[in-house]
Amino acid sequence: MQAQPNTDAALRRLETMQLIRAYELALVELQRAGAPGTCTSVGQEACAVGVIEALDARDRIVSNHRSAGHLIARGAEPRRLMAEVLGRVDGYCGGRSGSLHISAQELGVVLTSTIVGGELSMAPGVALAQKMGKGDPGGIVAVFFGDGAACEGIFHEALNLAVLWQLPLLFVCENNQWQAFVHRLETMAEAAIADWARGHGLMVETVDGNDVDAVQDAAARAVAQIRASGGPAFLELSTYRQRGHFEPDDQTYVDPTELRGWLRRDPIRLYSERLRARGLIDSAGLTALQLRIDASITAALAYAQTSAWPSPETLTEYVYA
Amino acid sequence: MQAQPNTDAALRRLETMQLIRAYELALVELQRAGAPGTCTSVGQEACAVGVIEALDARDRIVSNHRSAGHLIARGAEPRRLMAEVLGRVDGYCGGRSGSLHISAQELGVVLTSTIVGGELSMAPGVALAQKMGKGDPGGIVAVFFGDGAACEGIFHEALNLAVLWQLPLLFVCENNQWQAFVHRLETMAEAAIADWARGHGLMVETVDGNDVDAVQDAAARAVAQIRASGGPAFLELSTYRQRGHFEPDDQTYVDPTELRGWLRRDPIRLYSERLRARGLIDSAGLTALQLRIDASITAALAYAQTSAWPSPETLTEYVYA
Amino acid sequence: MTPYSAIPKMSRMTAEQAMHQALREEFQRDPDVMLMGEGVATKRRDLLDDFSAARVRNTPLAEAIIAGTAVGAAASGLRPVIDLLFAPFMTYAMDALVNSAGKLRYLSGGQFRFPLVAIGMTGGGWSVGGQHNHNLEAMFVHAPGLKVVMPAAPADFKGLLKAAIRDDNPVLFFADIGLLHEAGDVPEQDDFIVPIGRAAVRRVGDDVTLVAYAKTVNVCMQAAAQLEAEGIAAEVIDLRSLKPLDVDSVLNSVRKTGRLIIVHEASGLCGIAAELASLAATHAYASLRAPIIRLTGPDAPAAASWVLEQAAIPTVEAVAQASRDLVEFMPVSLSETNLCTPNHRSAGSQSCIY
Amino acid sequence: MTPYSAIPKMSRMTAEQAMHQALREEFQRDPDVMLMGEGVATKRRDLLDDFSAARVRNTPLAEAIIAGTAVGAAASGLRPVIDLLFAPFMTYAMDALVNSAGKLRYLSGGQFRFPLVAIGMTGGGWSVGGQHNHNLEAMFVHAPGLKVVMPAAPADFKGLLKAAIRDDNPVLFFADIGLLHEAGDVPEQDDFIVPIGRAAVRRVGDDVTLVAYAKTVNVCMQAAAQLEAEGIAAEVIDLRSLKPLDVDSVLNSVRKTGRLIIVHEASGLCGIAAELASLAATHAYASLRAPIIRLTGPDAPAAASWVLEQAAIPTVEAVAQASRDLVEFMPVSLSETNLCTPNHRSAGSQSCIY
Ligand SMILES: Cc1ncc(C[n+]2csc(CCOP(=O)(O)OP(=O)(O)O)c2C)c(N)n1
Ligand SMILES: Cc1ncc(C[n+]2csc(CCOP(=O)(O)OP(=O)(O)O)c2C)c(N)n1
Ligand SMILES: [Mg+2]
Ligand SMILES: [Mg+2]
Repeated sequence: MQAQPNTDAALRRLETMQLIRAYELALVELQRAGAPGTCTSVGQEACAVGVIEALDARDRIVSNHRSAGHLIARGAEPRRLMAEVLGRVDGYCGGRSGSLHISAQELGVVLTSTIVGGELSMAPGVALAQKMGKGDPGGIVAVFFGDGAACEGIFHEALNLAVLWQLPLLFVCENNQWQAFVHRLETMAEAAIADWARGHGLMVETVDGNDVDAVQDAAARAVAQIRASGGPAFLELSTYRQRGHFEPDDQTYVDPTELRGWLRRDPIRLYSERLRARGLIDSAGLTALQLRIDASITAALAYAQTSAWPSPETLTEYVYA
Repeated sequence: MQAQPNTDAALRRLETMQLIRAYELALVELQRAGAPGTCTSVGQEACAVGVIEALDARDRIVSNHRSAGHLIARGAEPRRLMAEVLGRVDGYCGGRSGSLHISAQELGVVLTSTIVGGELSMAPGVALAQKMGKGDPGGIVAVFFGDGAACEGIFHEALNLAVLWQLPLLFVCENNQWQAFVHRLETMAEAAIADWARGHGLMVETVDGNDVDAVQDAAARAVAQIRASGGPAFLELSTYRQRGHFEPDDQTYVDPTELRGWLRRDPIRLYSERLRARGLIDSAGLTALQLRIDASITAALAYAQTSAWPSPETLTEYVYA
Repeated sequence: MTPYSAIPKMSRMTAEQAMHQALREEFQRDPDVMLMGEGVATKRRDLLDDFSAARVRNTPLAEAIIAGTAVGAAASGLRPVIDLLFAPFMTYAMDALVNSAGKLRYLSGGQFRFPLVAIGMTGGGWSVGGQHNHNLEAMFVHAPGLKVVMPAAPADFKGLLKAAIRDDNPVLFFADIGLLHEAGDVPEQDDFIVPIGRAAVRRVGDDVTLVAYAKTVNVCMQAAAQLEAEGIAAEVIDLRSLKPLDVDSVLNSVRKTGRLIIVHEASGLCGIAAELASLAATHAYASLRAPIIRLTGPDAPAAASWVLEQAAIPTVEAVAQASRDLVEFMPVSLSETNLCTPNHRSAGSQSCIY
Repeated sequence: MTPYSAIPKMSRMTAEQAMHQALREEFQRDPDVMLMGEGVATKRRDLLDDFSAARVRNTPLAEAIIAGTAVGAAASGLRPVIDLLFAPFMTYAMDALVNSAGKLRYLSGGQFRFPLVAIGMTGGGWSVGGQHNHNLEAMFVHAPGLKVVMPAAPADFKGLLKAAIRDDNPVLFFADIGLLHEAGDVPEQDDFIVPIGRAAVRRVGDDVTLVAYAKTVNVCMQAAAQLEAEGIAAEVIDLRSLKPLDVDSVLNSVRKTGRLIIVHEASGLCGIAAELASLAATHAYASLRAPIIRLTGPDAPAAASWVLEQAAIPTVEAVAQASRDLVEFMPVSLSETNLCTPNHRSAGSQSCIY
């Protein structure tokens, strides 16, 4: 039985999920107009929001190509994210990253890799540094990765090391059923990921990744366990990638029945209904919220689009320290 | 309950194990006299002999740096192996391999890699080819690897692929407790390997790797299951590396109590006692056997030492097909 | 092998379509040819339908085992083609490609052959940044036992892919992203192949030799057109194969022109341009009339930002200017230290680590 | 930084001992320095005892996570040194080294630094064959964001390892197996470092420049001694650092001698010799008095057999003969096609893929 969040927390969860969604959809529009494509996290907002709420400022996050939700949930400014996607100087990485490997050290979002598995290869080292006193005292690390990354050998190596060295590391597998253009049932056995993790002898929990309260709850338990024991824990969040792998993507390879089923379980829709049922928000409130978010995204976009391009003179800046 | 082998089979098992031992010890002497060092399989003879007896001529073997037992059990001539170790033209690979990556295609011992994990990376492909009709009909593949290789990510990838594609592949993990100069308890949890394999949902059995009958029995069951199902199986053979990682090695890092314990369970000693108890051999017979083997090894050595060096003119032969 | 000029039936198609046609034809021709990779069966659905699921396999997301499986299968009689998607993902497949495919034939004394093809895309044009865009083909040229091709023209995408599939050695096939959707005339014949190891002289000229591959071939062609108006006749050589290199074609041209400029998008350091410059400095030394110039990408990861991504690619203007410099070069008049290399002069940035 | 010549206290020790001393001193100096690898705590037991198990860590047998962990730790304030044992095992660590350590500083717009050192052994001498013996240092020179060193003298093993540990960039440290047990004078001072990026002129001469690194430095020194008796004064340059290269030292020497021979054990194709020959052909062109010669290992895996292993390493005789050829070179008298490259003439085998 999970605890109910208080009103503020509940509304914040909804708002953050909606902000992520609005941000992602704005990028979809932008791509249609010629901007670089992105891997959107539409449908997976509850994973990002639920897990990140369970972390403290002292904790660190390591992420991957589908990172916008993690970043926004952690407080990243959509305008600076958009500037990054557009390759402008005001982006978090000065336009060098684009959407695929955005880090924001000021927020504790470090070492994003778009090499699938790269996030898993680096996260134990960040956790080791925390353990050896390099981060803020008591800080842990959460690493977000996909079901596809679980197929890479580094998944096995990272788990073994984290367990062996008892690293303060939360493995967060967003199992969105897809690995680019391949369904995960074509790449692994039905129940694979949690079973693989269990073989390593750490705390493993499988959660409905479209229920933000459930995610937050499980993440909070896992984080508490990591802080108490010093060692790692593992969450598998069952969710679904509602849009294509990378914009544009016509999704002709997707089973429409499966997609429809998951759309009915859209995390934002589920949560809006829940909060409405609890009387925490009504239609008018939802509309007002949406308007507010849309306005903020419009402003962010304007900011990003007017941000300067990096100068070609800086081409080889930051190669070496 | 395992079946007792008939007299011939039992004596052959003993003889092959002794041949491997004598071969390895001859290489130790050779190294002391300045020849290249080798990774001996002293203490692990029952693994090689037991598993390979369970295979047919149509089956293929993929091996690693500690391969002499696998090769000899499969019928490789010690003299050609020794020539290879010495880098001579009569070696199985014309002296190009040395001891570390000996393949003998004529025996079905293919694609040996000394990169730990290399054997695991290639074995599914060999099994796929068998499955797609490239080998002898009904042939399966056995891949020998160590407990150390199980720490490499490729272990996870190979298992997943073999299970997913239902490849006729027998994974044989010779868990000899050591990974070069590191005890496996420093690299993984106590019971790790079989647990990791079980997470992949295939048939997994853990066997006393120093009991050749037990190994043969389990291997025969696994092979039967692979032939029947088409899919893979996994054996973990508990054994011990009695000598150093690579000759010479003073083993100062080894716990002498642990080593003594395993020496008491030496596979050849155990099996000699068992056969004596069954009345299949007596002291005189054992002595005669040892003399015969020693003589054959002496002859092999003479052959190898008089084999020619490859000509420097051939330096770049066999780089490209 | 049908020589290029003798091909009568041509179709207009993109490089990507040409690759697909090559795959189809080789699938048809040889039942041992198979394809593995993340999404290959999704993307090439028609091959799956026409040639069976056994031969067209979506794989787990695990490049090391994809490549390792190809190595094992190739040694056992199949002819696997693996699509590793973007070239930097090959870093996960390096053991299988470099230590196994490239070495085990030799180390086994010739017991095995590894007829496999590994495809990777790379190059600027998609603003995807340095973990997708990294021209690392020279790493594989440096490794023994591998062949490496990187075509520029759609016809070569087809002909080299077919040749790679038929080759008994492991071949790395690099596809420049920026070229995949460019169209060109492509021979339709099943037996059309482009032999690995032969460059194509795209334009004949006596004054300067411009050597390039992939995207920069067109950069050189445009520069040559500009230079023609100025009375400078540039010879443009499209390498097509990076290993084996068609050393004779390059050296013969340099012996004729006495001037050599090598242009590629990859980093200059220990790159193909370095190899060719070095070969010329040995084997065409007496013919050289001016310093050799390399125009290459910088020693820097590729940035996603369009402006920076483009600034890393050698420009037509840089090639034209370098050509003029060489033609005007006089040992006394021009200080050789003014010839900067590697560079991309239009970008103005020279702060390399050299 | 203490210049070499000013060091008073020297001890005689092997290169391996010099590396160990470097580690000890840097462990002492900076508590953020740590060591990870398969068996490092076993092999360097004294460091474990003196500096805690937290800082000296035996790892699982898994190079990818060793390197990845070093990357994560380095970005988070530690200064990890990882021992990857033999260079070819780095193929498992390529993603972490090339895509993460080499690129994420740049792609993050300078947010992170990666002060890590990755050590690998390689080179002929142990008859271990091509999966242990593979001089692949040029692959890392080609990749952006990394530094690469490969010393020859015990003092440089120490000084460069210390410099690498203090460097804020990822540094690949290659140890030539054949040199590890050779002894030499090594400064004992804690503050002794050898700056990365500076070559050492081991011998001064006016007639020909011999550039080498690691094992082949000594080959060149021996050749130079032979040549001296014949009245040929060879200048011998030990590169020490392969990235950044000390371009000025090499070019200044070539401008003086007009003749350049580069010697290394690694394959010639896209190797360090190619890079240097190319630089000289651009920046010292007007000074060149003869073709540039590369004497390198062949485009072949290393064989285990002692005879073949040795045949792959450039010999003193080959260096001496190439030097004579260049000194005698006259544009008309010697056909340039007789200068074979890359080669190892004593072995007599020229059947490269070039
Ligand atoms: C090593 C590597 N292989 C392939 C890719 C191409 N790619 C990018 S994302 C992706 C799918 C990843 O699946 P998953 O880990 O489940 O994450 P998701 O995209 O579903 O969030 C692929 C194949 C890559 N970036 N890196
Ligand atoms: C990728 C790689 N890493 C390290 C080594 C060095 N090495 C050779 S054998 C070995 C230990 C292997 O342990 P295990 O797999 O258990 O096999 P065993 O030697 O015990 O038979 C090591 C570390 C190697 N050859 N390849
Ligand atoms: Mg997924
Ligand atoms: Mg072992």
